[in-house]
This record gives sequence, C-alpha cells and structure tokens, in this order.
Amino acid sequence: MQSIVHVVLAGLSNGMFIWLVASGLTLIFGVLGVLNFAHGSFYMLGAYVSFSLVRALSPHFYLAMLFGPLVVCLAGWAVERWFLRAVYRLELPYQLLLTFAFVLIFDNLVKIVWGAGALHPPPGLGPLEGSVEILGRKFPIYSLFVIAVGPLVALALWALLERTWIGRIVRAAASDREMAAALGVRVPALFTGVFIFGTWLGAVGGALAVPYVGVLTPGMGESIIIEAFIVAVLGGLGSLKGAFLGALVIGVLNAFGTRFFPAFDMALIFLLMAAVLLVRPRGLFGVARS
Amino acid sequence: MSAPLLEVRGLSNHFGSVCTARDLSLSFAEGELTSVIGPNGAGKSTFINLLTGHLPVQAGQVLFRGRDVTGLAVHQRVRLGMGRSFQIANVFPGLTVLENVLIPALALAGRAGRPLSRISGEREAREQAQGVLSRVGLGAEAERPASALSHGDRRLLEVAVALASRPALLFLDEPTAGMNPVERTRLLEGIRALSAGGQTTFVLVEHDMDVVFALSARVVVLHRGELLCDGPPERVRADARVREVYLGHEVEEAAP
Amino acid sequence: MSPAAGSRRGARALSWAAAAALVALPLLSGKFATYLGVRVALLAIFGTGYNLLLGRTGLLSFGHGGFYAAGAYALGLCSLHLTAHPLPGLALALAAGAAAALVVGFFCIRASEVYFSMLTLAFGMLIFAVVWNAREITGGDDGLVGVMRAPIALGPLRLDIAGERAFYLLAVALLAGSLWLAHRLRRSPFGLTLAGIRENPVRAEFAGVPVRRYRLAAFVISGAYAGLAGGLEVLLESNARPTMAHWTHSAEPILVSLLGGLHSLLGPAVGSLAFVALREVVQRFTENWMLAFGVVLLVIILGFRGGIVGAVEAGLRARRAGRAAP
Amino acid sequence: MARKRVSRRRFLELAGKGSILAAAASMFPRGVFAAPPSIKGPIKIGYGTVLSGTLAGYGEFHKMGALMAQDEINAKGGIAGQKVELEIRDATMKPDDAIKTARYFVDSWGADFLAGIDSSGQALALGPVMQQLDKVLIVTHAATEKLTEEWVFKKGVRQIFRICNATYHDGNAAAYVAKDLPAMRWATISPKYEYGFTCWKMFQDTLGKLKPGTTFQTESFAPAGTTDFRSHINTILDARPEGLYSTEWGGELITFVKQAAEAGLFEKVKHVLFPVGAAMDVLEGLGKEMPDDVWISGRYYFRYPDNQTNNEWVARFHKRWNHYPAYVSETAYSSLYALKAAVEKAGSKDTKPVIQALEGMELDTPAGRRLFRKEDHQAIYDVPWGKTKADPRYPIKIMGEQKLVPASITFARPPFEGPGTRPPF
Repeated sequence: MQSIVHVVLAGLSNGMFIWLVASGLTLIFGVLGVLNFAHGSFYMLGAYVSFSLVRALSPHFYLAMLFGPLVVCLAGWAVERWFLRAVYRLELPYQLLLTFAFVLIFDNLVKIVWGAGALHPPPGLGPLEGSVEILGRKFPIYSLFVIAVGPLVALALWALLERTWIGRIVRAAASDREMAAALGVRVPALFTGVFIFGTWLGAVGGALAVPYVGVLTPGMGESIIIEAFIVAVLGGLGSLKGAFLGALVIGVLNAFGTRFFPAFDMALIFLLMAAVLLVRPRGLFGVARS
Repeated sequence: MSAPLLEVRGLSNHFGSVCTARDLSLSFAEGELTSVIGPNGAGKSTFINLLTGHLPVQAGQVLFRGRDVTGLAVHQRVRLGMGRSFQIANVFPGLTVLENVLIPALALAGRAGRPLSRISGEREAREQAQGVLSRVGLGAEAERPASALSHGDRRLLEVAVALASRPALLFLDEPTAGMNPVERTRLLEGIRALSAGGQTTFVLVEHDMDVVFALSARVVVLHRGELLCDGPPERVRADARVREVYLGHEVEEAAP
Repeated sequence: MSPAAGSRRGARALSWAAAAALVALPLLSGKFATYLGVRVALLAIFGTGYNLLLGRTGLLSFGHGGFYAAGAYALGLCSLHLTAHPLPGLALALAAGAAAALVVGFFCIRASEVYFSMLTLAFGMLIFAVVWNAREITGGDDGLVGVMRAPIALGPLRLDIAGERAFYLLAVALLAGSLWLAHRLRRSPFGLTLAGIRENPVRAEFAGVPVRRYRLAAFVISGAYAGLAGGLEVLLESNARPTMAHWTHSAEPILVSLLGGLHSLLGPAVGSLAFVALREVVQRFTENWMLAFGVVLLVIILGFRGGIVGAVEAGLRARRAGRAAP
Repeated sequence: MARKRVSRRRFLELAGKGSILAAAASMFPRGVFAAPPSIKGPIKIGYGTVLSGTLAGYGEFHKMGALMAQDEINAKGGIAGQKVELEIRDATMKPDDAIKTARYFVDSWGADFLAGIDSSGQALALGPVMQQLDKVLIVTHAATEKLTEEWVFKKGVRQIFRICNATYHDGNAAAYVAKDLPAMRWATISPKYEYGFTCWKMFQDTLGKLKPGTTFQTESFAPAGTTDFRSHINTILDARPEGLYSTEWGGELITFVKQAAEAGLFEKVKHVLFPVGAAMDVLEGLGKEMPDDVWISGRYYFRYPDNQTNNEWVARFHKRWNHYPAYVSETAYSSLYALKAAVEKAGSKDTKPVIQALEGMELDTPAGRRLFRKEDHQAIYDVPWGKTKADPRYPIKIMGEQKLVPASITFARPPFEGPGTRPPF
C-alpha cells in the first residue's frame, strides 16, 4: 500500500511536469496548427533564466519563478514574429525543421551564456523545502506543490478559454482563421499572443523543474519535448483535456512501469502511444482538422 | 428485366444524434439520368458518400449490378465502375492536366503499379487520357499544371478524372457550382451527350433547379435523411410535400 | 539537329562531367575526404529512398532510423555469425530494412498526417528499445563491434573493399544504382500514382488507386533503401549501434531532403553533401557548430524553400528567361 | 648548453636501462631536449571529447587538463624539443562521431597521437579504426573493460591505451570496500546500459566470493537521461536492503542523490557506495547536499595522493581554472605527459616505437604512479575510496575516512579467462 501510494505520487508529480510542457505545445498546435519542436527549448530557457534569477533574488525563489518565464516570453515573441509566421502555410516538415533549427540555436546559446557544464540550483525553497511523512515514507513538499500546480493550471486554462471573451476569440480563430479575420479579429497578433502564452507555459514548467530535477544542462529540453509530444498526441492534438489526461496516464504508467515492469520502461510510453493510436487514430480526444 | 445498375436497401446513417440517412431504399437504372435534390442538410452528400464508400455504411446494403459492395473499399468500387466528383473541385493540383487523367486511366488498366516502365511508354493510357480531355474540352491544356487552371476548368478536369475511370455509374456532386454560364452550358452539354452515349449513367446532386429539370429523367428528393419523393421531373415538381418542404425552404433562403 | 537539342545535349554532357569530377574529387584530396565521401554517399542513399516517401508520396516518417538499424544489425549479425561476405550481408540488410518497414508500415499506414509521423516515431523508438535491451544478441548500447570488411568474391573475381578508395567507389556505385532506381520509379506509372497520392489521397482513392497499398509499397521501398544504407555503414565503421534507430537519426534524411530539395531526384543527395560538408567546415572554425548550423537551416527554410536544388533550378530558369527576353 | 647535454645523456642512459625513472624524469624535465633526428615538426595531438549536449561539462573538464598539459609542456621546451600542438574537437557521445573525429585528426589534420573519448560504445567502435589508422590513442574516460580485454589483448589492437581506471575499480574494488561493511543484503540503482550492468555484475561476483552469504536482492536500472529517480528509489525502499550500490554518474547521480535525500533513503539504507561519486562535477554539483558517510571513489581524487606533485598540480589547476580538477582533467593532463614520456623514451614519434615505449612504462602523474600493463595496455594505479564528510576548507564534501584497495588486486588479469584471472585472487 505504502509502495503503491508513493509510486502514484511520484508518477503524478512527474506527469504534472509533462503536462505543463504539453499544455503550451497543445495550445500552440490547437490554435496555430504548428508542432513546435523548440518548445522544449523554452522549457530549458525557463529553467536557466529562473536559475539565474534565483541567485539574484535570493531568498525569494518564487519571484524568480514568476519573472523568469516572462523573460523567456521575449524569445517566444521573436521566434513567432520573425520566423514562424513565415511558415504557417507550409507543410509540416518545414515547420518541424524550422523549430528544430531553434533547438540547435537555443541549446548552443545556453552553452555559450551559462557554460557547458551542469548547473545546480542552491537549496532554499522556503516553506516548500523538506519532506512530509506519508504512510511512513518521506515525500518532498515541493513535489506535492507541483502536483497541486498542475490541475490549477489546467483549471485556469479551461476558465480562460471557455469563460472569457479572449477565450472565445481564440477558439474562433482556432476553428476558422479566415472567418475570424473576416469578423475583425487581428489574427496575426492573436497568434503571436497565443504563441507567447504557450511559451510562457513551457518556461514555467522549466522554472518549476529547477528544484525538482536539480540539474540544468544544455539540451535538457530534448527529452521532455518528446514526452510532451507523446502526451499531446495521445490526448489528441489540440485537445487540452486530452493532454492533461495523457500526462497523468504517462506519468503514472511510467512510475508503475519502472517499479513493476522494468524490462519495458524505455518502450512503455511508445507502446502506449502506438496502442492508443491504433485503436483511436486521432488520439483520445482528437478531432479532424481540415 | 435485368438487375438495376445500383440498388440501395435500408440504408441508415447517424452522426451522433443527427440522422443523415433513414432506411433509404431505391435503385438506379442503367442509362437513366437521375438528380438527387433536397434542401441543405437533407443528406445528399452523405448519401453519395455512403454509396461510393467514402463513409462506412452503418446499416443497410448497397448492390452494384446485383453484387453486394457494401463492405468494399472505395478503389474497389471504382474498379467495378462507380465514380464520383466532389462538391469542391478535387484534383491533383501539383500535377499536369494530363497526369491528372493518367492516374485513373492507369489504375483502370491495372498498370498504375508498374514501377520501372516509363510513363511516356504507356501508349494506351495516354491515348485514353487525351481522349477524355478532348471530350471535356481540355485537350489543349494537357501540359499545364492543374493548379494553373481556372475554377471552371478545374471542375471540368475533375469530371475528366472521374470519366477516365470509365465509370458505368458516375455521381457528380454539384458539378456546376461556382461556374460561369458559359462553362456551365459546356459542362451540361457534355453530360447530356455522354449520357446519351449510354456508356455512363449519371447521378447528379444539384442545387440548381434549372439544371435538374432540364437534364433529368428522374428526380429523387431527400429531406432530413428520408426519401421524400421519387419520380419523373413533372411529378416531383407537382408534389405537394416537395413544394412545401423543399421549395418553401428555397423561398425562405432567397428572402433577405 | 536543332540548336536547342544541341545545347541540351551540351548541358547534359557538362553535368555528367561535373558529376564525374565530384565523384573523383574525394579520391584526389586525401583519405579523410574519401571517408567523408563515403558518409555522404550512405546518407544520400538513405535520403534518396526516404524522399520517395516524403517528397513523392507525402508521408513524413520519424521511424526510418529503425529500418536503418534493422539493416545494420542484419549485416552485422550475418557477418559475425554466418558469413563475412559483404554481398549476402547487404542483401540481408536490404531485406531486413524492407521487412521491418513492412511490419511497421502495416500498422502505421492507416494513420494520417501528424499521427502517422508519431506512430512511426513510436515504432522506431520501439526498435531502439528492443536493440538496446536485447544485449545477448545486439551487445546492448556497446553495439555490435568488430565487423570486418571482407572482399567481395564472385567466383574467381575478388574485389577488395578494405581500402578507403575501393569502398568509396563501391558506395558511389551503390548510390548511383539507388539514384537510377529512384529515377525510374519517379517516371513510372507507379511514381505518378504516388505523386497523385501526395497531391490528393482522396481523389486518388476515387481514381481507383488502393491508396494504402501504394503508401505501404513506398514505405517498404524507402525502408529497403534505409536498410541498405545501414548495412553499408556497418561495413564502413565496423559497428552497429542502437542509436541508429533513435529518432534523432530518423530526422537526418528529413533534414537532407529538405536541405537539398523535396521535389527533385537529386535533392537528398545534394542535401547530404551540404549537410556533411557544412558541419565539417563549420566545425573547423568554431566549437559552436550547432548554432551556426541552426542559422543555416533557418536561412534555407526561409529563403530557399525548394532546397538547394530548387534554388539552383530557379536561378538557371531566371538566367534562361533573361537571355530569352531581349 | 652543458645542462642540455647532461640531461640528454642522462635520458639516454636511463632509457637504455629501460628504467622506470626515465619516464618519471621526463615528466617534469629540467632542461630542454635537443630533437633526436627522427622527430620532426610539432607533435600533433588530437583530443576528442564531448563538447555538446547534456554531458558537455565533461568535455570542458577534459579541455582544462589537456590545455594545461600542453601549455606546461611547451613552456618547458615541448616534447623532445618539439612544440606540442593540441586540437580539441567535439566527438559527442556517439560512436560514429568519434570515428569521424579520429579520422579527421589522423587523415586530415595530421595528428601524431590521439587522446580522449568518453563513452564505452565510442571506445569499442574505435578498436578496428585505430588499427587501421595506426596511431596511438590514449583513452581518458571510457571505462569498459572490453576495450582492453577484447580489442587490445585478444585481438591485438596495440594502438590503444587506457590511462583511466576501468570498470574493475567500480565493480571489484567496490566489493572489497563492501566486504568490510556490516551489510549482507545489497541492492542497486544503476544506469540501464552496459556500464551499469557490467559493474553491478562484477560487484556481485566479487563480493559473493569475498563474503559468501551476501545476497543481491533488488536492482533498478535507470535509462540514460533519467531525471526522475523516485520510482527507482521506491523500489529500493520497498526492498529494505542494508547496502546500496550505484554506478549512476554525472548529472544523473546528482539528481538521484537529491531525490534520494528527499525520500529519506540515506536514513533507511546505511551503507551506500558510489564508485564514481568522487567525480568533481558530482562533488561540486551537490556541494553540501552530498550526504555524509557515503563511500565514494572515482578515476582520480584530487586529494590523493597527498604528495608534492599532486598538491602542486591541484593548486596550479585551481589557480588557472577556479575549479578543483575533475578526474577527466587529470587523465587528460596525464595522457599528454604519457605521450611525452613515450616519445622521448622511444626517440621517435612513430607509432611502433611509441607503443613499445608505452608498454610496461611507469609514469609519475598527479594521480600517482601509473603502470601501463604490457598485455592489455590498461594503466594500473590506485584511487582511494573514502567516506564523505564536510570540511570547512572546501565548499564540497571530501573523503574523510579513506580506504585503499590496490588496483593490483582488483583489476582482472590477462588472459582474462579461466581461474585466477578475476579477483579475488
């Protein structure tokens, strides 16, 4: 029982990270129709910038987590405004290649700015430091915090998209950009905004990952972007509900796999994705895009 | 009497809670130019999609020349002699006009899978393709890319692509939509001629009543997935329910 | 003979001469250039086959590293356990690539667009995981090491390919064969039908083409090319490794296809040359080759959408038009 | 002039005797060697290491050591009077990139010698390539025993030497430490690749023989790139072992230790062994978060041996780079000096005589005296094990109680097959 609970908790906290990254990815795909490889780079940048701010703003680490991702939004703005906009009309491979080019560029820039070596955040998380005992075994408070943040972000996103006029405009532009433009929505600006918001979500994931993973390396975004891709596809591209569910499933399944079926752990998420797509070719909540 | 060209038995289909086809049973006889009409949302396109295999049939049966084709894939039906065009011009935009027509011609001849022979050596298919293009009046455009054609020519090309499969039965989904009067006349004349030629039986889905009543030997009216009326144009024109449901709708639509 | 035909013939002779010079260049400029030449040739074979799928059929696969690895391990295992003769090994590599593609394709081909890409990614990574974990057979992450380059013996004829130059010539010959086959495929009814599927799969289906079967055929052919390239790489580097199946490796043929030009026969080959040469040159000047490479990619995507071949063709066309105008 | 002649005569005299001191003397030469006629031009050394991706930090540490050696050697007259030219190139962690790098160095740049190489897969892939290129490669990081056992010893690839210690240290020597600990039930969290599997197997084999009755109950292998070890930690906590052995390394070890501390692993499992825990990136990365009383070791530990050579080197290193040397810094640094000693002993930079000079050569290095074993070209030298403790003089945890398990009793011996070739001897 103790073991199961802790496996689930570990899976949940890990799943919430994937969710934070996948949410931005999904939002950007859902509205802009672009699969953004560089999203993992925003995660990485979020981690690095926040790391630097943690030092500067010590001991108020939470301020760093607040402002760090905002700085990264500048990078998101530049990518969308000056580059991505040019390839909206192109086929998928071009979009992937363009964003892949940014993966190379950002990885290398991080190496130049912060050094090639791994960076390690200093301890010091204020009230979130330390562990609590759950069923006789310690569990870090910070992981509990992450488990709480995930659903909050999901709820906030849902409210934003379903309950506000901005959300309505975004949804309208997502389903038919010509129609939205005809109705007077400034679609390019809207797209830039959505892309920046998606960037912000990814960067928040990175900022939150700093104390969780404990190591920052150039290239740290590359493994999580694949997981986020899988989650987004599993849930049905463009579906935030699907991404949330997918992240939970992947997180928990991975934890169980490591614990109970270690032989498959490298293949587990791919097996799951393949199985889901074979049964439901457009993911759990996917809809056909015209 | 021989079996009808196409026979539909008890065809039903649902999209969620919306019924798009309800227990439809009817048949199409060889050589009889039929139009399928109905107000928007009547299920005309769904009907064609079901018959041609573009959508899977949920209940009912489709028989082509007496053979059950309900479970067959699209390309298999095409090989048997069922063809179609789409509501929105649906060609191979990046290929030349001739190549557009060559693809069905080669598929028909069973030569599309030949990996090492040259296209330029496929005499028969090329001749057939050229012939089809001339028949629809695109013979001079053969080497132009399809994407460079005018809208009307692209619709003609789509008909040509469909004809190149030598269909015994050809569904045309609003073939004249978006055409200018000249193009429209040309197309309709073509259809009339081909229909009279007897090789192809046409089933038109149309919006334009002039077209329907000028061309058709028979008119089928659908409404909310149900068969409302079926008969010669004069009878359909006189049918009270059709007037009420269908033409009433038209009038409504036309009103500002 | 018309003057136009004469100039066309002249142009053709010129391009053959240029190709011959290009092939000879590495041989004349030292061992390392020859070695890089082999790598370009292998990547070009991989890419040329791949582009039959991406450029011609319009399918973006992220799993071709898996078929490359299948070919590599097939040759490696054959060489270590059955016979070191390269011909059965290469035949087996080709067959293994095709067979793996057939199995994977059977499952993936019904998915569309991004979902197809992600399914192939998943299957490629499954192959990666299997190779990584089947340590007894594959050597795990250490890879399959110690494959030797035995001479090709055909009856009394013995072709020694242990030397760089000999192997380079073999690789170039196989590349030429691969290009020739791709060329024939492209101008055949089969190739036209594939292009039709790329342009409009629904219309193709209604033109009487069994789209899935054709897509699968293209998938298998490109898998065979990948297998052949993988087998050749084992002969070149004398080892096979699981990372061959990793998605980062699957991305390479996409890269070279886009770099060189998606819609031309020579695109992937030219892209391979550019890819290898570019990285080599950049790396001599800076450790930050990733940054430089990323910037070059951006320039190509934003500036030369048709890839290098497309840009050259456009340039030639403009010149010809300029000459014709006055 | 006189001084030069003396040192040269001394060199020849010592070399003639085949004395071990020749190498030692040449390590910090007092004079400038006149170039023997057979050695022309600069001595070009190509160094391949990982400079991109998540492990690029290792490459930086390699670089620091190699550059320092180059500068020091050149400041003191070079190798046999010839200047050392060093080129460092990104060989990544992939075998094909390592091969390309090696070929570039030899066939294009004109390297006389090669050094570096981080991953086992790369080292193994280079076996036949080095034979073909016929240049000496000194491996400074890759630890797989197969390199020296299979390629060098069994298949006769004489061109490859390894200056760092191998999996023997991580597996066998760890068992010697473990045998004296009051723990009978062991478990592991280790990397899910050959390195992790091999070390754990060596550890089990050796400890099982040293201390019959020891059980190895649980293993949880983490794939490369793991950032969340919590499920692995749960696996271990469920099994309640007395001892934990882990060959996690680099950033993953740091992540693992942090997450294990959060989960209270170090309170539940008293005896923990990290064979590569004394790596500088780990010590610096964890700082005070490294728990106390954990047994750590590595391929070099900056406070061992406590002699003038090492202490001065560490001081110079710290002064120049503001870091304590990582083990790859030391192996990189010493690899250049090994080449220097070999070239000067051989009187040539040709591959054959240099191989002959290196075989059986002893060399004083910051890590202590190394012996390049003749049969398999593995450097034999001792690296201590120690229990972590805090020290006010350092921002990092250092070894408190130390324990030396000599390489001579833990390294497998040629012919590597049959009885008496694997410890315990």
